[in-house]
Amino acid sequence: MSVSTNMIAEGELRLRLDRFQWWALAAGGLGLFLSLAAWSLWPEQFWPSYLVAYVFWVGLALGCMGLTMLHHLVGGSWGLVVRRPMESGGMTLLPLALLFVPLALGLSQLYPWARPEEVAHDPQLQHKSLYLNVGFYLVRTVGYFVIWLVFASVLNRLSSDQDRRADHRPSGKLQWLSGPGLVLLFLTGTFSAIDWLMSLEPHWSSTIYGCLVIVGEALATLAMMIAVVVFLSADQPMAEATTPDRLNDLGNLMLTFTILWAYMSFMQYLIIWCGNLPEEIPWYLRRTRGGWQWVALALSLFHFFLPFFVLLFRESKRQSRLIVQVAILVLAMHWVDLIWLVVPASSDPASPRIPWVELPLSLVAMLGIGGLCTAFFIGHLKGRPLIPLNDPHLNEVIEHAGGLGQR
Amino acid sequence: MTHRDPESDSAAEASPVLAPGHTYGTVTDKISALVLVRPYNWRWFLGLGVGFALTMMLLLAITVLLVHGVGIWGVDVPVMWGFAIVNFVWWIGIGHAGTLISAILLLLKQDWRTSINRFAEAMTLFAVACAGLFPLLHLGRPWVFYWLLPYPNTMALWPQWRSPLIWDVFAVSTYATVSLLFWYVGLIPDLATLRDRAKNRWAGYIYGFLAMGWRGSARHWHRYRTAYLLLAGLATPLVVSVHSVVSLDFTVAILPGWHSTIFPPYFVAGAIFSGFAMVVTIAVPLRAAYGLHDFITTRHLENMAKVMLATGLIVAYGYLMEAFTAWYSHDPYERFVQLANRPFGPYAHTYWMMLTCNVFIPQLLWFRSVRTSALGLWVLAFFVNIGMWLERYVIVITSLHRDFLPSSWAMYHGTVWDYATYYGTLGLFLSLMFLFIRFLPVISISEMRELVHETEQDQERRAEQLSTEGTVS
Amino acid sequence: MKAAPAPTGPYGLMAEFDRPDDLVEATRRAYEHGYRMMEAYTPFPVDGLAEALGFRHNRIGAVVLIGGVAGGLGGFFMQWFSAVIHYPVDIGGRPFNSWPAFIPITFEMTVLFAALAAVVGMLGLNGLPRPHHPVFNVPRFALASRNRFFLCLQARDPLFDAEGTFRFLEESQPKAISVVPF
Amino acid sequence: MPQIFHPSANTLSRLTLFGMAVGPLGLLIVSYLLIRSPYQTGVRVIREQPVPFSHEHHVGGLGIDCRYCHTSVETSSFAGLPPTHTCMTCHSQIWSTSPMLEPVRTSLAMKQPIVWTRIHNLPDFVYFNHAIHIQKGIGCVSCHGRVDKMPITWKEEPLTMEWCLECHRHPERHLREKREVFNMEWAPPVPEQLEIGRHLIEREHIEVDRLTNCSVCHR
Repeated sequence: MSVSTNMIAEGELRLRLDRFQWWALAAGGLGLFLSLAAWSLWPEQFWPSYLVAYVFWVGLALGCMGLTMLHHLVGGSWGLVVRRPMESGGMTLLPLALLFVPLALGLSQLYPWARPEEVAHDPQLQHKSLYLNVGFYLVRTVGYFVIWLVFASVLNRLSSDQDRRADHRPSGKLQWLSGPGLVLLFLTGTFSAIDWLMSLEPHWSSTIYGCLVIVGEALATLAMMIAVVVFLSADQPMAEATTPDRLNDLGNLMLTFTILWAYMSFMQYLIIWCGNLPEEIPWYLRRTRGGWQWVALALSLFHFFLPFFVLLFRESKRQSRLIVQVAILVLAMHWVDLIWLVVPASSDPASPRIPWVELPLSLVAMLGIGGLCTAFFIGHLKGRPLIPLNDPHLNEVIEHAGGLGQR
Repeated sequence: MTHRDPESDSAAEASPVLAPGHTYGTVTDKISALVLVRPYNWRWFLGLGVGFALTMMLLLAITVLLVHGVGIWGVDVPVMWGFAIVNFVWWIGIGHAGTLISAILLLLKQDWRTSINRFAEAMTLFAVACAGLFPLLHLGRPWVFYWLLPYPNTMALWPQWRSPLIWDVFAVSTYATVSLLFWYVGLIPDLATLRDRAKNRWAGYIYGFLAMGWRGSARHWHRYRTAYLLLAGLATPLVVSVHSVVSLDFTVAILPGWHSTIFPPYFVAGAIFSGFAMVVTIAVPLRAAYGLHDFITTRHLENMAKVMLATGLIVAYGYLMEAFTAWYSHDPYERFVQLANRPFGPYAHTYWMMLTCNVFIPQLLWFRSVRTSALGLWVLAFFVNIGMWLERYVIVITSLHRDFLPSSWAMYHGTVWDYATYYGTLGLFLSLMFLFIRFLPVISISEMRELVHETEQDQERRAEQLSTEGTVS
Repeated sequence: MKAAPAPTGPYGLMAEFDRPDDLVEATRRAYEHGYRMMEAYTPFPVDGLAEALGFRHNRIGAVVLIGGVAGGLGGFFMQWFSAVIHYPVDIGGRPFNSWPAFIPITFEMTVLFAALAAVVGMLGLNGLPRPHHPVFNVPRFALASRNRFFLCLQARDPLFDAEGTFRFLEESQPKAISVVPF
Repeated sequence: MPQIFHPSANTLSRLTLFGMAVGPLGLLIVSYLLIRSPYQTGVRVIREQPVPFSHEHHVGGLGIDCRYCHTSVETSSFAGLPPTHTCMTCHSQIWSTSPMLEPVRTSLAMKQPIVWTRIHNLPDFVYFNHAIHIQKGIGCVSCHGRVDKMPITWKEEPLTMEWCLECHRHPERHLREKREVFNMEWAPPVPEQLEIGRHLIEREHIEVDRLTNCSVCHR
């Protein structure tokens, strides 16, 4: 692999990126416009859809940050090709922070604890109002974004610094920062999952919930990064950097997180199923009846079994076409997973139904937020070398790549 | 070749996984000499003697137990799970590091595993053996232990598959079997080395018998490597499943403080945490006593310290989530256990000691100077060992001694026999460890040779690259 | 298996090398020359050596897969049969087919049988245990588990003839060549 | 130290491994067979009694009804062993000097019941009730075998839990009309037994599902 070029997207790749960015921007604009229309027409059905799409894209941004810091800590050749896309992915938190503003308007539509008339009749919610109230919720959310944005920009700035320097001081700082950063990210990720998702059903709680959401986000991020890397590697300069070994490494990571996701999901289910307590089991009753059981089955088949069996085999991780198909499947199923987590929340556990009307709404919101984020992501990615040029581990990684395939 | 790379300022370069200057021959000779040449010395006898004496105490405690029943222990309503379960979970947890180090690090291609995997695996086996004793003894009638297994009996009865205690039987016995297989398969080439180098006729027979006629054929190595890698791939999820199942013993019960969904991952992390602490506890004196500084380098210590830091933080996250969710859920029972009884109840001192050992002290591992100091790390690992025992004590006792019915609240204390059994298993563990050190290679010889080979290749490649870069510029 | 040749002749010729690369090179040469009945012996797994011998696919993966599938299906069937068919007992109102509760043991049985299949398969396909083997008759072969690398061309190969093969081996410049007696 | 083993070691080591794999399996099979053999269950094992009482003679030969001696079998959990007086209703008249019956006469004189060696003995944790079995139509033969053909009484069935459950799971295979319960010779017309059994289950309100509940026998 040659490191002689400056690795900035040029030529054919640049053209493709420009085109994609334009389409994404157009899709985002259209999606947001339609979302606005949907909101005015069906406000109650719209907010859960918007929340699903919003958490999907925030999750990807957080996953990018987390995996970047993980790579700074443990190294490994897998991170080399995805570091820059991940850094840019972290920066999409900037538009996402703005996109939270409409959500803040719809809190009372989403959360039972934000509806004073409901709280008045519910002693449980009155007890919990110390934590679950609109003001504190917004303060916490602002706090998460401040922390995330500070970390995202520091990660980017130091990484860009490194490109221009011969010594490894920025890399050292990055490594130093990543330990505490990861701890902080894990905590804020957990609490944002509790605030945004778990409190949709304020009577229910599960200690693994934060972990479960974070693992799902990391898995989706890996899938997205595989798709991005394969997209980029169709042209120079990334074509040379993306070897089957790299895809293999990323595929292995995706396999690991697929297993972790299935493990945590199943453990939560098993414990609550065995316990069968009235304050816990309704959460699953809502999600395993009235059509939702088929969604749950689809999740276990296509969020776990199918990717698991495909990724189990070495050869399938080394073919870019196949692994991209798996990655897109995982991304789609992550979206279905979020729908499964969010949408049934407001239903009656005795007779939940799949509200099919929300499906197009959800697609519209996905398009709007996703288009905007993607456009921002590409814009950020275009301006920088696609590979961290002066990373101290770069040489090591290149050397290692030769030996990897033989094991 | 002693060519120094100009880029070699990263930590990985500064402390290699193998001290320079070793060849295939020297690693083979040095490690096999530990078994074949080194004469018995007083230190070894002293260690074995202490272990043996404690093992005798264990046998005494077990005999008394068999004669009198579990009444000699401190268990009684409402705390019917006392030391036996605490010790079981503690030992099983320790038993996690060995197979995990071997398997996961092999899959992750971490070459620093090579010099610690063998004795870590042995540690796993011995720890699982100690762990297995406790539930069996706790049965009350240990001699009918086979009732736990599904077999065609005249009562036409089957185990209760919905009970996590039966899951435990399968998980622990599978884990013991797979760990043994993994360990033994790893040992085969080394047993062949010992067979070929044995001076003593009987040693030759015994090692030769165990080596099964291994002759290092290329085709054999090919299948061997695949099988070993697949075993590692199987062992990794197995390790995770075993402690998850152990955690389900608690979570499936609907007791406050037990019925918590974070338990499986947090128990697994805790197990790795305590397991690595035990590896450090053994590795540091071992390398001092046998001069293994070349093989167990500072890099190993630092890496183990990093794993301990990471898993310790996950454990702390588990404590935090339990406490927060208790507060958040507003469940009065959960709140009482998590926010009143544990931190401020009659066992508060245990709880705070646990937090000190498991959460506060391990934060020192953020400092590189602590991570690279053998003595400092050893002391810290000791605290973790204690802390993880206390964690299980807190979980088991504080949830039981104040359950839903205040009229049956009571205190629990271990009796002399509880302590005798616990220290007895420590002795059993110690004895087995000392016997292992004496009779089997503590470091994988064949993998060490492979490491020498890879190191040489790396150096050659680096030298080549350097020379070509030189000509370009 | 063909019947062993007359016990009077040698088992084969064995060349000894210092470096793994030399052994791989010599093996490749022998294979290209047409030798098939041969085996290389090393103190640790050497990359590319089995391939140089013309050995590419081992069947361990398939064996393990079969073992795992058998263990998993068997494990679930055992629980399902005993809890649903043979002695259904109502415990705490849970369904007879409590499949979530059956998963842990199903998983353990999958791993157990796959692991047993891996070890038994590895030993079986390798023809182990075999404590006695003609190659051990060469005294220097003890170094095969230390720091030497051996290539043994067997007498049952049609191309084998004591002198010609000896000369052929010499061309690879081994450290030593020894006759392997039966 | 090469070649330390004789060629026979190859066979030996393989046999050892084979033994390690097959040995436990063999042990399992042996114990399975042993535990169901008369050695463990006592089926058809002759036990010495103080008086060699022959059911063959009394039931088969003389045609005495079961209930003549086992008086409480229809109403109580315990079938009842006859007091010495019952024996004496006849044996004060016939065989009154037979040395074989000496223990019976002693028992009467000393007012001490005869101590029989028990043949059918269930563990204390099993609750068994004769009455319900008789009332619902389980023939004596089903559990005790052809007592009318036993010169000295033996156990015909193993009385293991497995054996009990076989009938509790499928009572239709063994039920008979109440009038035939004490009939030693009644054998079901083979193809119709299941039909008869199902009919009786319905008529007698036997809830088969609950017959295998733990608390039916373990109270």
